[in-house]
Amino acid sequence: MSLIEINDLKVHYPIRSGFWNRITYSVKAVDGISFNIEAGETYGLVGESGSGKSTTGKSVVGLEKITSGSIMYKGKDITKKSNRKELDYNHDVQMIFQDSLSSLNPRKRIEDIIAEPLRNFEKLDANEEKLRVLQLLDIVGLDADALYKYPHQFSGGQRQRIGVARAVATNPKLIIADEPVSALDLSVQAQVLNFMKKIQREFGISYLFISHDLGVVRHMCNNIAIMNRGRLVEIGTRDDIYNHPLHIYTKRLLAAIPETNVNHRQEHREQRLEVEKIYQEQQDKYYDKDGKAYPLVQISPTHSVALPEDLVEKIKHEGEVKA
Amino acid sequence: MWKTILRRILIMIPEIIILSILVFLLAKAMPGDPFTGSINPKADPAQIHHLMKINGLYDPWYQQYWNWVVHLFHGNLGNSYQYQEPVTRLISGRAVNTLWLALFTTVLTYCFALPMGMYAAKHEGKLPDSIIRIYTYVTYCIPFFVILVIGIWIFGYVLGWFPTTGSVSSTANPGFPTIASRLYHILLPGILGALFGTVNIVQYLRSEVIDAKGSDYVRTARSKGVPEKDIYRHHIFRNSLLPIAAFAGYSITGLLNGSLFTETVFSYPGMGLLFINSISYRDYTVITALVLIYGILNLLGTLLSDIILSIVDPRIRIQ
Amino acid sequence: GCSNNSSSSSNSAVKFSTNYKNSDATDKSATKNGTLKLALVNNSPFQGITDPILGSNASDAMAFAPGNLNNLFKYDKNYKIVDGGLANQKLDRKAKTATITLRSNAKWSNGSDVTAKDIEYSYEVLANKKSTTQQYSSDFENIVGLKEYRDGTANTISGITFPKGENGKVAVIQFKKMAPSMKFSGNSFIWGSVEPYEYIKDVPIAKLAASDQIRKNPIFTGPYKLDKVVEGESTSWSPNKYYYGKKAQIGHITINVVSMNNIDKALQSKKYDSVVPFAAASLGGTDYKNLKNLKGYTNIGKPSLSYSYFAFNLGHYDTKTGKNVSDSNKKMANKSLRQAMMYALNIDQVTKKFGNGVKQRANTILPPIFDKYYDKSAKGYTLNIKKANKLLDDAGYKKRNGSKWRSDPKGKPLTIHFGAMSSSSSTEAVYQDYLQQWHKIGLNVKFTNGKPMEMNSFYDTLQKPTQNKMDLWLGVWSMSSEPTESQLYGDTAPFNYGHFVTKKNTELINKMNDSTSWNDTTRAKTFKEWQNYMNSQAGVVGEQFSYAWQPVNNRVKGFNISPANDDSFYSNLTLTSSKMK
Amino acid sequence: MESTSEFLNIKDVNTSFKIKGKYYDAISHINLEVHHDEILAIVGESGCGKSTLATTIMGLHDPAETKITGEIDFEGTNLLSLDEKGYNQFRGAKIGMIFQDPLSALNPLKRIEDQIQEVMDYHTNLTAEQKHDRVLELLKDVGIVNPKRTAHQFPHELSGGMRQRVIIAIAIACKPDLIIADEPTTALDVTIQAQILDVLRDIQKENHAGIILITHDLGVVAETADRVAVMYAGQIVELGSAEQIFNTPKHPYTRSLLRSMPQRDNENDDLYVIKGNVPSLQKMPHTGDRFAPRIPWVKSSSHETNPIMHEIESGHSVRCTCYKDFEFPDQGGQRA
Amino acid sequence: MEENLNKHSDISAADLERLSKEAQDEATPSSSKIIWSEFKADKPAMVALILVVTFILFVMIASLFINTPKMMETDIMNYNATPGSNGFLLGADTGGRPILQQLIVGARNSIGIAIGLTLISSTFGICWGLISGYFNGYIDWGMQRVYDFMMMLPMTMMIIVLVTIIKSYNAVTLTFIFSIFYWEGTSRLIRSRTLSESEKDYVAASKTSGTGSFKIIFREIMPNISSLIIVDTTLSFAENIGVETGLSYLGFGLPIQTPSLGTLIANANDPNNITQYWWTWLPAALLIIILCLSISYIGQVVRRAADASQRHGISD
Ligand SMILES: Nc1ncnc2c1ncn2[C@@H]1O[C@H](COP(=O)(O)OP(=O)(O)OP(=O)(O)O)[C@@H](O)[C@H]1O
Ligand SMILES: Nc1ncnc2c1ncn2[C@@H]1O[C@H](COP(=O)(O)OP(=O)(O)OP(=O)(O)O)[C@@H](O)[C@H]1O
Ligand SMILES: [Mg+2]
Ligand SMILES: [Mg+2]
Repeated sequence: MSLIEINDLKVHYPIRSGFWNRITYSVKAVDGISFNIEAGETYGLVGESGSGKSTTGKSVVGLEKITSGSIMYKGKDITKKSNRKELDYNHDVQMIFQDSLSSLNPRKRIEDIIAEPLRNFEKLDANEEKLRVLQLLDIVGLDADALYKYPHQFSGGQRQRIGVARAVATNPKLIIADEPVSALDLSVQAQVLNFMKKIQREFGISYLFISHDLGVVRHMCNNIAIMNRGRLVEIGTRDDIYNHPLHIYTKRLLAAIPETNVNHRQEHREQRLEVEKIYQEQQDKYYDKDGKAYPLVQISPTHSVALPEDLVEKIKHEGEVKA
Repeated sequence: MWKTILRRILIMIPEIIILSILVFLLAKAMPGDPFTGSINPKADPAQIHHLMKINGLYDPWYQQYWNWVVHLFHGNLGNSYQYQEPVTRLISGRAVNTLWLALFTTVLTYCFALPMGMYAAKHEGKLPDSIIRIYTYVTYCIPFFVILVIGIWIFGYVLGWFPTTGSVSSTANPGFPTIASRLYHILLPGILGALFGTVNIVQYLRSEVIDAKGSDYVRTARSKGVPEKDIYRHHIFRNSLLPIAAFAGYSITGLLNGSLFTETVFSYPGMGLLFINSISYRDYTVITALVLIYGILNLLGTLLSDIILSIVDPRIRIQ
Repeated sequence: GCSNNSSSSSNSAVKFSTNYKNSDATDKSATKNGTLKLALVNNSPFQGITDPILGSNASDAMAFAPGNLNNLFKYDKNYKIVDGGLANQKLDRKAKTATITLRSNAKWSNGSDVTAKDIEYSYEVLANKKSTTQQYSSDFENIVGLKEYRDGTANTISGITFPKGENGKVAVIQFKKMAPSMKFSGNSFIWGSVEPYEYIKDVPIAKLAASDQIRKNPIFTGPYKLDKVVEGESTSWSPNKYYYGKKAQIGHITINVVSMNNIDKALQSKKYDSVVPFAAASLGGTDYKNLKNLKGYTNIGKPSLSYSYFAFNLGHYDTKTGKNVSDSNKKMANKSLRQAMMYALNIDQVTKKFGNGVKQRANTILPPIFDKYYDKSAKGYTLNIKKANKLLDDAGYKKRNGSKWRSDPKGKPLTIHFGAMSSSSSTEAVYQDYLQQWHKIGLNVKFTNGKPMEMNSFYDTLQKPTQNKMDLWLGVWSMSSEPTESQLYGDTAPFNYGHFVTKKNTELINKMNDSTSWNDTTRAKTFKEWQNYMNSQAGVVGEQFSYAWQPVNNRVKGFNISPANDDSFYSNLTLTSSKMK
Repeated sequence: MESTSEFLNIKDVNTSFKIKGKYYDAISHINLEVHHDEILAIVGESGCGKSTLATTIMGLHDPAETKITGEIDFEGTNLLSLDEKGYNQFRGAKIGMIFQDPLSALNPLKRIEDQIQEVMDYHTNLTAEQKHDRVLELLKDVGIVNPKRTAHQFPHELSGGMRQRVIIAIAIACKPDLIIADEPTTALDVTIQAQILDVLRDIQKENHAGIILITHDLGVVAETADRVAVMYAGQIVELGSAEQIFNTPKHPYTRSLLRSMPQRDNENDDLYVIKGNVPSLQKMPHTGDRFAPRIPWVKSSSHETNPIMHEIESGHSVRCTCYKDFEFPDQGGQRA
Repeated sequence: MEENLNKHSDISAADLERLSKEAQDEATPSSSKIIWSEFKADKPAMVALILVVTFILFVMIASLFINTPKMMETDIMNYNATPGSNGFLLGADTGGRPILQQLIVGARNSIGIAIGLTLISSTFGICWGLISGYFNGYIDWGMQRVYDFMMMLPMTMMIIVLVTIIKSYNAVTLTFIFSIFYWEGTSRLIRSRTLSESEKDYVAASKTSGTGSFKIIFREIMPNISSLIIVDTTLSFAENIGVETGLSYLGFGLPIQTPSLGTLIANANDPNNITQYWWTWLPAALLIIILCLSISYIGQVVRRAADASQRHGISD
């Protein structure tokens, strides 16, 4: 059984207008997505800005009221508040936020910040608690004197590590990491990514790793889902996605990643322009008449893509030929 | 947009109804009645009874309220007991005075406040800024009526530059002289009210301008090679003034509050003075009507502000 | 008439003349083209009701005074009706009639005639059930047929007839009984003004007060006609060419409302020639202090029609019988207690300090303007702590158990509640002073509700048929020009808030208006006897009399506020220069 | 051929900010030249002074709070000697600037057309009609599909990518010789970033302008830059052609940066982490190699006391001599 | 997993204390310390602070030695006594009551009213704003409607009506009446800040940490807007000192037996007093202005302290 099973999740934000302030339409931030996260893996969720990544992440931790669908954890649907309470869900599922500064209460000392989930879920006496916090600080590589400092006294990377410490305080099974390194410099980003990997190795945590940076995702994730306009367009292993992308959108995304190899930049650019051209020309084929992605179709045991039937057939055929 | 405005107005209705009941009850709860106030030995208490009765003042409050509402739907707010004329007519006469003064004060307030706020912000932290800041603080701390009383004393009596009572000279001929005389009468209260009313606008504008000064789009304008003078003109002031425009509506509340004082000090027959008089005469119909009108004006003020804002600021469209 | 009461040695009231005798010559052109500016001292705008029957406020009467308020009669300085006004009055005691004859050239300011119907119509406006007037009193039901008219069983008042027809100049009023006060202006039997019937007959009486005929374009019988009225703030006048008497001389008169707070400054800065004369209320003591030496102005004055008084709560009003009843078990029922409280007061000191000469201690409860009836020799109550203490001791109000306060004769603690109306700070200072004086004689007197009361609450409390909140209070009455006190102190009078009723009192009050009082001397004697009786009983005791005084700019000529001049006050005015002095 | 067309020469520029009464160098001893027809990228960590350099060239600093020394020769004029009026002749006309945050950089209350026209108002004599035409032309140049409509819209009605295109249009409206782009794509999605970079490059080709492209994204640099200046703590530590910097990086900082990037081949390894932090302005050392504390295993004798730029091959310079001795310590997951 | 954690527990409980102590010494100053150091760095602000504090203390203590009923007894012989005469340091009013003592007691009363009013209205406004800003949906909607309704009420008029209704009203009832209307400004301010604060990730983080709504509101969000609260409270305190002045002028203020700065200033409603008996109102007016200015100035300093970018004193 997977750790988390997300089934046809929909989150629509109602937009009210008109005379009686009725809901006239809704922003379909997430519009029917399904995927599973296995224990111990890092699951990547990639997509353009506004594609619904954060909304998905927030729904999984229970921060967002979902419109329909289910998120199963230990056999229970945690989209219901009562189930979350009963399971002590947030003991097991935590979140790391993109903006490390705003996710740490600037008025609280590090000790109180890290201890917050402990205080809510575990009854510890003052000393035990302090000890746990110190251990956690040690895990994320911060000195004990951090205890009484305030968030703004730390650098971005350190703060993000504090966020990680808080997230792992209750020994969670899953951590939702919503763009944990997007705001960080290259060298600091490396620090944080290393930590996340390390903790995963040591504690067996799973991640839902949300990012728009395909380079980082490739570095971190075993399985990747590509999100577009509130739907998934392609899911697969790292290899599936990076080496055998099938959806035009995935291809376009991959082509847009800047290449660090200066020697081939001209080719890379031409390749990108070509993909872009194809994208512009063939867009319609890949989306239904409402501009939505098609339902996912499984191509291989690990690889699914949102394509209309005819294209799938073609690809299967060609794929066989290629292989 | 018209739809939105209409909806806002519809939302106002329950508020107004609740207010009307509240005011009605409160007015009735005041000790005394409209007729005893003018007690004189020639008046026969039996006649006062009689008057109370024919005016329905012995009925239970809900009966009175209901009658009042029924009349209201005929555009009739009842008769003033003190003035013995329809409240609508009485108040409309006074409202003209109050609104005329309020309008004038608003215009003057902006005339004073805008240059002050901009000047202070442009020279942020320097002497003119400090002087303007101190000025705003002092006016903020002095009770309004003290300014009025001292003002009328100096300019009205000692220097004799302005009339000190009424809204128009009794000998002014109709037409232009009357208008001139009216203007002359509201000049002093208007100026004093404006001097007092600048505080909020000056401070708000100042902080707006200071914010705008450091904004990215101003930096963009600089990088375009726009001279400093034009940057202030086309970007900073323009952008800071727009939110200020919306103050006009909100300032109605302040002006109406101030009208109680201005009109008392200047014996200026507007709604504020009428209210104060009606309180001591227990002129229920007038009290109720005035509180209601002030409440509705407050509401309209906020509505006006929202409308202004949505017109001047392309980013905002009333939802 | 100022008091030369020997006991009030400290009471050095100023002497005012009622007439400003200006020896300068009238400047014809200044008068003709000039404007006389009068201030109407009032804190609120005037109501704008020109009809004296419908108006309820002094401010309207003042604002429209140059129109003479359509007064019918001329009277002498004692307000006794004399011939020579718009109409003459003849009373016939035997026939129980009053014959009112209009002068032949009596005209409204629009040129139409004043008719007998106009006299009658004023009673219709007054008595109509739907009328908004507050002037109606049941005394008028003494007119034959008036009650029927009021009740709606008759369309006209049968007791008022027109021997020369409706458009004639004579009206005869038939009474059920005659009263001596009918000889005086301001009595409650004969209404003293006319209504322009032709002009207003189409307006239902209920709506009269709001009509344009009354508010916007009113017509008058006085020397001036209304040019313009700015709602609530000012009126302006010019001579009425149809006036029957001496033609008005000043080109324009303007009357502007000026608040009490501003009037001193306004006069000091010469914005006004004077204030509109008004017999009942006017400028106060502080104003006098500020204005007495004002350059270019002369002060004139006469005793005011109003007086302030202390009254004790002595009983209740029986709503069934409509009578006041004295209760012997009331807290203040003991006469010695009441007297002691009055002896404890230092009113002379107070008036001297705050009155600045325009106020004096009231030695009776009839103001001295009623020269003939006022008993200047009455003693009243002057400060005498010793006597007060003795009275209390003798009556058994003693300090017991080492208490600071006296308890009542039965030994129960005594707390007396004093009711007073909130007012200016100096007036409230005076209340405080009185409390202290009472404390001096060991009486625990406190404010009702702990502080002076707002006027409405004050009267609200007093009007309850039975009330125990105020044991004594300080009130003010302003009298009409006819001094009969039955409406204030009679046994059936609802205004008799103290419910002071004795056989003697009832007898004396009735006597003021019975047949013996047709003789002025007898009537005066009755009034004096009553004053002394009231003083001796100390149920109601006068506090202060005041002067109705005013400064008059020295450019004005003919300014005479004697009641005898009321009729032609405005037509007598002229100016001696075009600029204020 | 390139070196002859150099038109901007930054000579020994220092910019210091007043913090509590004292001046602290945000950039020190910057020497740099920009040529026509090239894209010069400036990379470095956050806070290393990239934007400060850009705004120094634009003269956008508040003279009361900043002290600038050195010389910036722009086509024969020393910009730093100009007064405000003189500077305005260059801003917008000869130098255009593109800012990072496309939303806040546009006046929210003015239509796009007016904002683009404004720059022409001060630097050209075109008639209103000509300006209007030029606006549409510009919008088309930067890849806006429906210029007519866009010209009439307000900034909030446009997407991030569109706004950035508008800002580029403003920057190139007067065909400037130099365009400074301060992190023009950081706020944008990768796909849009690629488009914007394409636009920039096309524009540069067309106008023969020189572009200073400021970014911290090495990928962007590798894709677009002709030459690269690597900055660390207010100084340029390495300068060279893109090939030189990416193929044969020399300075320890440059090398560390490249190594800490997630790459295709280090998927399962830990990334390289640079020890320590960038010192804050106030704590910046005045002598010695500023990067030395972050590579403590390198012998201190390898560093120069007053590091200077060494030109090690044509067009490739490195600060300090320590690069010669630099090697990565052999470690796996290193904890900072 | 548990053992994994323990692997890192190389810190003994004994070290703990030492560590906490060390850390404590290096900790960031609390906001009160920051404010205090800001005052130390700004001389005029310090002067203002000392002025206000000593004045309030002085007034509180001095008024204990004044027998108010006795002082308020009239002594008509000293009607408007001039300053310096008959032992009246600042003269006397129309009732012959000493202005100086009235000023002291009046200031005490006015400050008392201001404190009471500020406490009640600010507490209420803060709670209202926090709750309404944090919860969206029906709670906020309902609270907003109430707020709108209150905003519509013409305040002075309503207060006058209420004052006339309540027969025996005094400083306490007056404070309550004002409180009904004075929470709105605070509430609006707090609500808008709470709205933006609730969108920050630390609130989401608290939610995912399992913290309850009210705890989040009062323990997480409130401390973060504490500087705003302090500033707003200081400024409303300044504003509230003269709150009853206007009413007194219109004749609906406190009874004469309860001296307040308002009743004293209301002496100016008689133009004669303005010049002739200036001592009856001017000292009170000056006092209010000075107090108000000082407190607003203090408010500015607090605001600056709260806004790190404007700090003059120490920075982290
Ligand atoms: N509270 C809200 N009300 C209305 N619309 C919302 C709300 N929150 C998000 N949206 C919309 O839902 C869509 C998905 O938003 P979401 O934040 O999940 O995107 P994202 O993929 O995380 O984007 P980014 O990369 O910019 O973080 C967007 O179009 C956004 O505008
Ligand atoms: N106006 C200023 N006053 C004081 N210090 C400043 C000012 N502007 C920038 N600094 C400081 O100067 C240094 C360089 O800042 P700069 O903005 O140039 O860095 P950057 O390289 O552009 O960083 P980023 O990548 O974050 O934009 C930083 O330490 C910054 O804190
Ligand atoms: Mg997101
Ligand atoms: Mg920058």
